[in-house]
Amino acid sequence: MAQTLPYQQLTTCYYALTAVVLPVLAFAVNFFLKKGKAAGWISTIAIGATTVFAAIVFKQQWNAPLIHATIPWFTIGGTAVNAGILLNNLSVLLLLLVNVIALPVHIYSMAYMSHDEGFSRYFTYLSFFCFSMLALVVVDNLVLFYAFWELVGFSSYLLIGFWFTRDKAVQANKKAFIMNRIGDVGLLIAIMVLFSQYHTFDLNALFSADGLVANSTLTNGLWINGTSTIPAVWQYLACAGLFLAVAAKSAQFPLHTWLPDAMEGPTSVSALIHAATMVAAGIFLLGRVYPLFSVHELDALAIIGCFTAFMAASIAITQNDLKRILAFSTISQLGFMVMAMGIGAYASSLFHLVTHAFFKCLLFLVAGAVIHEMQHIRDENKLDFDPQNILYMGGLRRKMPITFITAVIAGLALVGLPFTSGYLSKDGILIQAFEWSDTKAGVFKIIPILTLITSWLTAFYVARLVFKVFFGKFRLSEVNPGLKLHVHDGPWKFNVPMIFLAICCLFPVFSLNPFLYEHAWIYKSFLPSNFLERMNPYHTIIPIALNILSLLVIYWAYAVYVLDKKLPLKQNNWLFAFSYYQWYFNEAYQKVFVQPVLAISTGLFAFDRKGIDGLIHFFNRIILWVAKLSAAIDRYVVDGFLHFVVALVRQIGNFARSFQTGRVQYYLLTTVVAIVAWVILKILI
Amino acid sequence: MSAAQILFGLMSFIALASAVYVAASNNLVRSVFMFFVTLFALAGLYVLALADFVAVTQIVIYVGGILVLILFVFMLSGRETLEAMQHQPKRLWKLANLPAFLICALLLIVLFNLFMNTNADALPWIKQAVHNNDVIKAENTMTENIGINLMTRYLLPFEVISILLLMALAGAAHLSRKEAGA
Amino acid sequence: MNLLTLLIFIPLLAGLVIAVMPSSLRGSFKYITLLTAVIQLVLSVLIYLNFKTGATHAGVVHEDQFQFVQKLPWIRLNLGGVGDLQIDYFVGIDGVSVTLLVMSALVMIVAVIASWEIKTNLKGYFILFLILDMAVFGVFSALDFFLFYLFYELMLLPLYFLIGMWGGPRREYASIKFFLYTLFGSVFMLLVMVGLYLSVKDPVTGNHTFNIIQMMNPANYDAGSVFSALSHQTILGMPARMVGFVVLFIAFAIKVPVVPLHTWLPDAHVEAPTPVSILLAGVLLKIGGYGIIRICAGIFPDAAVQSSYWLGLLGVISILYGALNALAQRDLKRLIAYSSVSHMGFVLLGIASFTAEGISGAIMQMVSHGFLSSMLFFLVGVVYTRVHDRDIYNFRGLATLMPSYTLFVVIAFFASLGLPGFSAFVAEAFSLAGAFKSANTNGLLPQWMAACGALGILLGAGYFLWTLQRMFFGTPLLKGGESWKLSLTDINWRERSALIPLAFMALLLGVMPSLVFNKINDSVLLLVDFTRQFIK
Amino acid sequence: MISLTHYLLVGACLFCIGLYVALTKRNAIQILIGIELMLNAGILNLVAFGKFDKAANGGQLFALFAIVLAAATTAVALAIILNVYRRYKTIDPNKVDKLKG
Repeated sequence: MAQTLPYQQLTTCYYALTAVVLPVLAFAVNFFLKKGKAAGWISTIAIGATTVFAAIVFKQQWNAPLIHATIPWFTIGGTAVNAGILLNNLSVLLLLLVNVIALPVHIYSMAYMSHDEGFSRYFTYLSFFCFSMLALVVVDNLVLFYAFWELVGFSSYLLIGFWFTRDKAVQANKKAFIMNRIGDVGLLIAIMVLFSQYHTFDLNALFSADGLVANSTLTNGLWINGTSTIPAVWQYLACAGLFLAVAAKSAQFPLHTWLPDAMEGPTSVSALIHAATMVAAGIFLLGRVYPLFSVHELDALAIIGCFTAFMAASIAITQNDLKRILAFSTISQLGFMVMAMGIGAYASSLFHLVTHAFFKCLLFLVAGAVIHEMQHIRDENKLDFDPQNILYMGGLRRKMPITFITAVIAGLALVGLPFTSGYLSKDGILIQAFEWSDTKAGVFKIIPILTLITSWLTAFYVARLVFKVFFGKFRLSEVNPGLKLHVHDGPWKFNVPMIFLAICCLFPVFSLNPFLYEHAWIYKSFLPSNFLERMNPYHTIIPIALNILSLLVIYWAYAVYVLDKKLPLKQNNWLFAFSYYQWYFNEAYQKVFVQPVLAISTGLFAFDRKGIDGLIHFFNRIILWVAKLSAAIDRYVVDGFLHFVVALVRQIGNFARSFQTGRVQYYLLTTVVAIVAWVILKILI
Repeated sequence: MSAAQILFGLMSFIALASAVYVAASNNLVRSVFMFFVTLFALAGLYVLALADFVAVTQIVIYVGGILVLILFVFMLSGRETLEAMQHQPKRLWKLANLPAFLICALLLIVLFNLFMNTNADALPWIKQAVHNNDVIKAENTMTENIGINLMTRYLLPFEVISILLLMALAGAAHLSRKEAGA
Repeated sequence: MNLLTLLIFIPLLAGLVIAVMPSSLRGSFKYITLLTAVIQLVLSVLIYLNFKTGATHAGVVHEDQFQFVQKLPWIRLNLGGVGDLQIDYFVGIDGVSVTLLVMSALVMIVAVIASWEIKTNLKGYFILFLILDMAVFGVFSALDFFLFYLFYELMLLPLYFLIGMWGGPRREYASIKFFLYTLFGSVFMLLVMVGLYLSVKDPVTGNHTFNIIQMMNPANYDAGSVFSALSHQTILGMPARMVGFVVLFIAFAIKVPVVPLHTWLPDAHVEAPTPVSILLAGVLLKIGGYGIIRICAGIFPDAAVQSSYWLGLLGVISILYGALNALAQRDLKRLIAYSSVSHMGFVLLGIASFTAEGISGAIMQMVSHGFLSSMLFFLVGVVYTRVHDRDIYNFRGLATLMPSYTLFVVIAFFASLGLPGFSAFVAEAFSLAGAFKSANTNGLLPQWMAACGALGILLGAGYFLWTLQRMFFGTPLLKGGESWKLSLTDINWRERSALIPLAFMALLLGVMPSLVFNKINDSVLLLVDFTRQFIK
Repeated sequence: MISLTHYLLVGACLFCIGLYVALTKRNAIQILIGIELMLNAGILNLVAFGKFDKAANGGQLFALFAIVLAAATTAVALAIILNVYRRYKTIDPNKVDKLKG
């Protein structure tokens, strides 16, 4: 380390560094070992050790002054770019969170992927992802941040397309990467704006409490930072770029469509990457660059977050694919977090990030266990059906009790009922949304209401999912009587991670008071120092109203799906279709972006061939024509002249030779000619 | 128009016409004879130029000498030689003769131009002679005067020419002898 | 013996050796060439290691700061009233060229390895190859314009034959197109060269000179000469210096290539045999960028700065146009050719910014693209030699058949599309950052150019990923059926030995960009300083 | 009165005709005749001018000399022609192209 740090901090740094490096070592080992079952253990042990280190770092660093250690990386022009780690509450929290989620998923994966041909490849990718993700949360400058940001996307690409012979998977990972690339471009532009304004990439220097960003102002359409002043539009652009990055990674409107498709990857991957960690990176980024956003930009964030949350929830209620429901649920919850950032509920947003990571990961693991059993049924009976379709499931609660219980806990946490972690984090966001809207007018009044509706929608789809999967009768048997059913809970590698995560979904992990989010330790650590705990009616009314109505909604779902009461809504109306087809975003993007770009590219290629090359060929033809002309000139004029000269000389020669014939008469003639010529000359002159 | 002028035109015409015939004819013998006609016509012109002695000499030497000489050659050489000598390309106007014709015509034009532009009768020395009355008149007899001048003023050329004649005679005789040893 | 001179002329020596060897030994030609390339790599690495950094070794406009200099009088002619004709053998390197030398040497080795597939007329092939080799190093180190031009032209000829004799079905069309394009550029370059010669006088000897470094010093220009900055001469109504710059720029832009002077490139690449494609993309395109930095910006900094907006615009157009065109391709090689156009657009954009970041990024991009495009073309060659087809739609699911091959393809593709950790990322990011910063620091380029350039990164992801999806993933399905399946064996040790160093270099430079930046930084700073004085 | 110019013109005509004959004929004897014609043209001029030299009679006397010389020339020429014919069996001067037989 370049700077001299106190011993304590130095060891913390080394621990953090070790935590980052271990997965990449596992990756390297797996990469070169190629085949073998050892890969799973190598990766798992690595992540286990990393978890230990991360825990130590967390313990030492939580609520401690930040550590920022750098070494010079390279110098370009006058700018020295450093590589280093920045450990503050945010990064150590994420560092621990990622590990705590990744470790169960690793264990779970060893069982889940045990029969797959690409077992070692899977763990190679997984270790690489862990490395990228862990590095992303600790790096201290924007260049490295961008690098790992994109590497996270890349490992996600690899993992989504893990079964690369499946067309859907490959198209999904392409889509995911390109969507993420849009965000990357946004991030890159934002980085460039920041660099051109502040001439540094250092996150700490830029975004710390009294950093460069905090000290620059937006006035009169100018963005002023000490000596450097540029039009404010660049600040907007930077924020827009950052927002694009967030939207891409955290699947916010308008870049959310990749996440449902990403469910083509192995379910354990979805649990780790597309539910808990990578998608949280967007929120993490918002947390890192929070000081940059001005009030209006935060409002925009709130609107988009809220809209995304509502849209995704509305889609989730009609989906039949188990994983897709969860994917839309993830989008919806991420929308909550973004909205929370937008309304200034910074602490709640990050708190929700943490709690969501646990219960959503758990839900995915549950889904994985269920799908695993469904695949088992499919392979055993040699049927052809979609093992992820919830319409085929039902009544699994008796066969898979552990799975069922953990699923219920996670589901309740997702709905946000009391005694779960979700209650603490989500209700906090809702309360603050109402408080925030008090200070606003117009369209912003809708936001908390929309959030409420979204919460109820959440309750509905969660209930629908749980009831469809675990209650009632096993519907596949109704279609195919005489089905062999060997359905049971998974092995310990399934159960232990699920139970662990289920425990993490309960309130004691976060707050000893199950009703007051203000008492959660994570929440408290992220509060600005000037935070005043304001007790107003919202704090009691909203949770009560919300939860009572949620319970009603759940009962309604129970009535519809378990007791087989008629749904008051018909399934074939346009609203249902609108929801079922995910608001037609995919089709719209295909029509509005993909096809035009392809058409443009085809057109440009035609232009290249016909236009530019045509021009070249036209010139070519002209040149050829000129060449032919000049060849003709050459032959008939230049050569002609030459031939003429030659002939002339020859004639003169012959003529002169004719004087030397030895013929006397010619001599005489010549003499006479000469004389006559001379005389004539004499006369004329 | 005086008789002299008529005679001059006649003589000139005969001389030129026969000369043209010489030029045009392919027959050697005929052209030789036409050549003598030319010589006679010229002799007439000499007379008109008041040089009767020269005219007589012309006839005697040319007609009596050269004519005889040429005919002699023919006759001495025999028939074969004559035929060979008479052998001529048949065509009258060969294209190859055109340059010669043109150049001759050009020369003629040049000479005409020259003579017409220089009035020969107005030359200084001729005017001087007329003035000094140094002009031969038709009534004068110049033979005697020629003889005196030949033996006095022009003695040296006369002698030189006689030696030349002798050499020519000897040379001709040498050349004409039958192949002996050569 | 000067290392640089040795580096330049070793290929010539090897070429002579091959020339005198009988054809019965043709099997050994490739080993001789390979040995030459390896020696060159060793030499260039030696040069790289001994290359001194620091402000006193920046080079660029200071003749005495160049390193590994060898300057010998070459042609001296007393021209009477005009003075002496002074042409030197003058080679030397500074930060701008040193990394390109190492890159070229490595790419040469890969090209030689790729030459294993050449089966006909080996003697001619390797002799031409070695001449090309020599010319490339000559161009990168020549500091006398005449010498530079000589090497520059010397490159053209072997390439023409290499494409025209060992190329694909439309090779003649392609080679003539290539030849005419580049000749078009270099003929005009000749005119400007002569103009410069007549304008510049060596302050020591008082003769006119071809010395490039002296051409950079405004004080060396004859008052009243064509290219003198003070005399404000015009050619066809345009300032003479601007005309000179534009003409030189066009010559190099053709090489880069810059849209709309690029159409020779896809044809030449598609028809050229693999090793020649590698050389074309890996080394020769860099000569364009190098020339723009060294010659255009060095000799005509005023005009370069004035027209930087247009340079940047052309760069952005190249980036986007090349990327969009790549998206429309069915032929894998053509796709990669267009991607080269797109990637080299970053070079132009970076240079046009005239910031340290931009120019460093541009040089980095040249080095990086040297490795990556070589790798890409080599990879295309692998499939092509096996089944003689490159149509993307004729292949499917190659990942199952050729896993190692696919691994390298994925590495090459992702490295090319700018995945962090690989060199292209650093290069493109800093080219763009430089372009962006330009608006703030020197006001040459508007920010939207950099923003649009960033879109190229997105499109790059588009065409590469689409290709991966279509060609490599999914269930195997080949146009040629079983026979293709048998021919499509995974890569062998020879191919690996070519690919691994390239992939390794791309990774190394991505992780440790200081390997390049440390060496070039002083020169770049000096160049930026030098040009800054011309910015109004 | 016959003027001097008339004689000169006739002489010129005669000279030209003689010249033409000398130039074009392929027969040595005819060429000889052509030469004689030219000589005679010259003599005519001498005679014509000789009219204005009553005392010295230069014109007439040189005309006489010329006549005599012409005769001598003819004699020698004829002798040569005969000799040539004997050697070459032709008297075309164009075909006689060897200096030594």
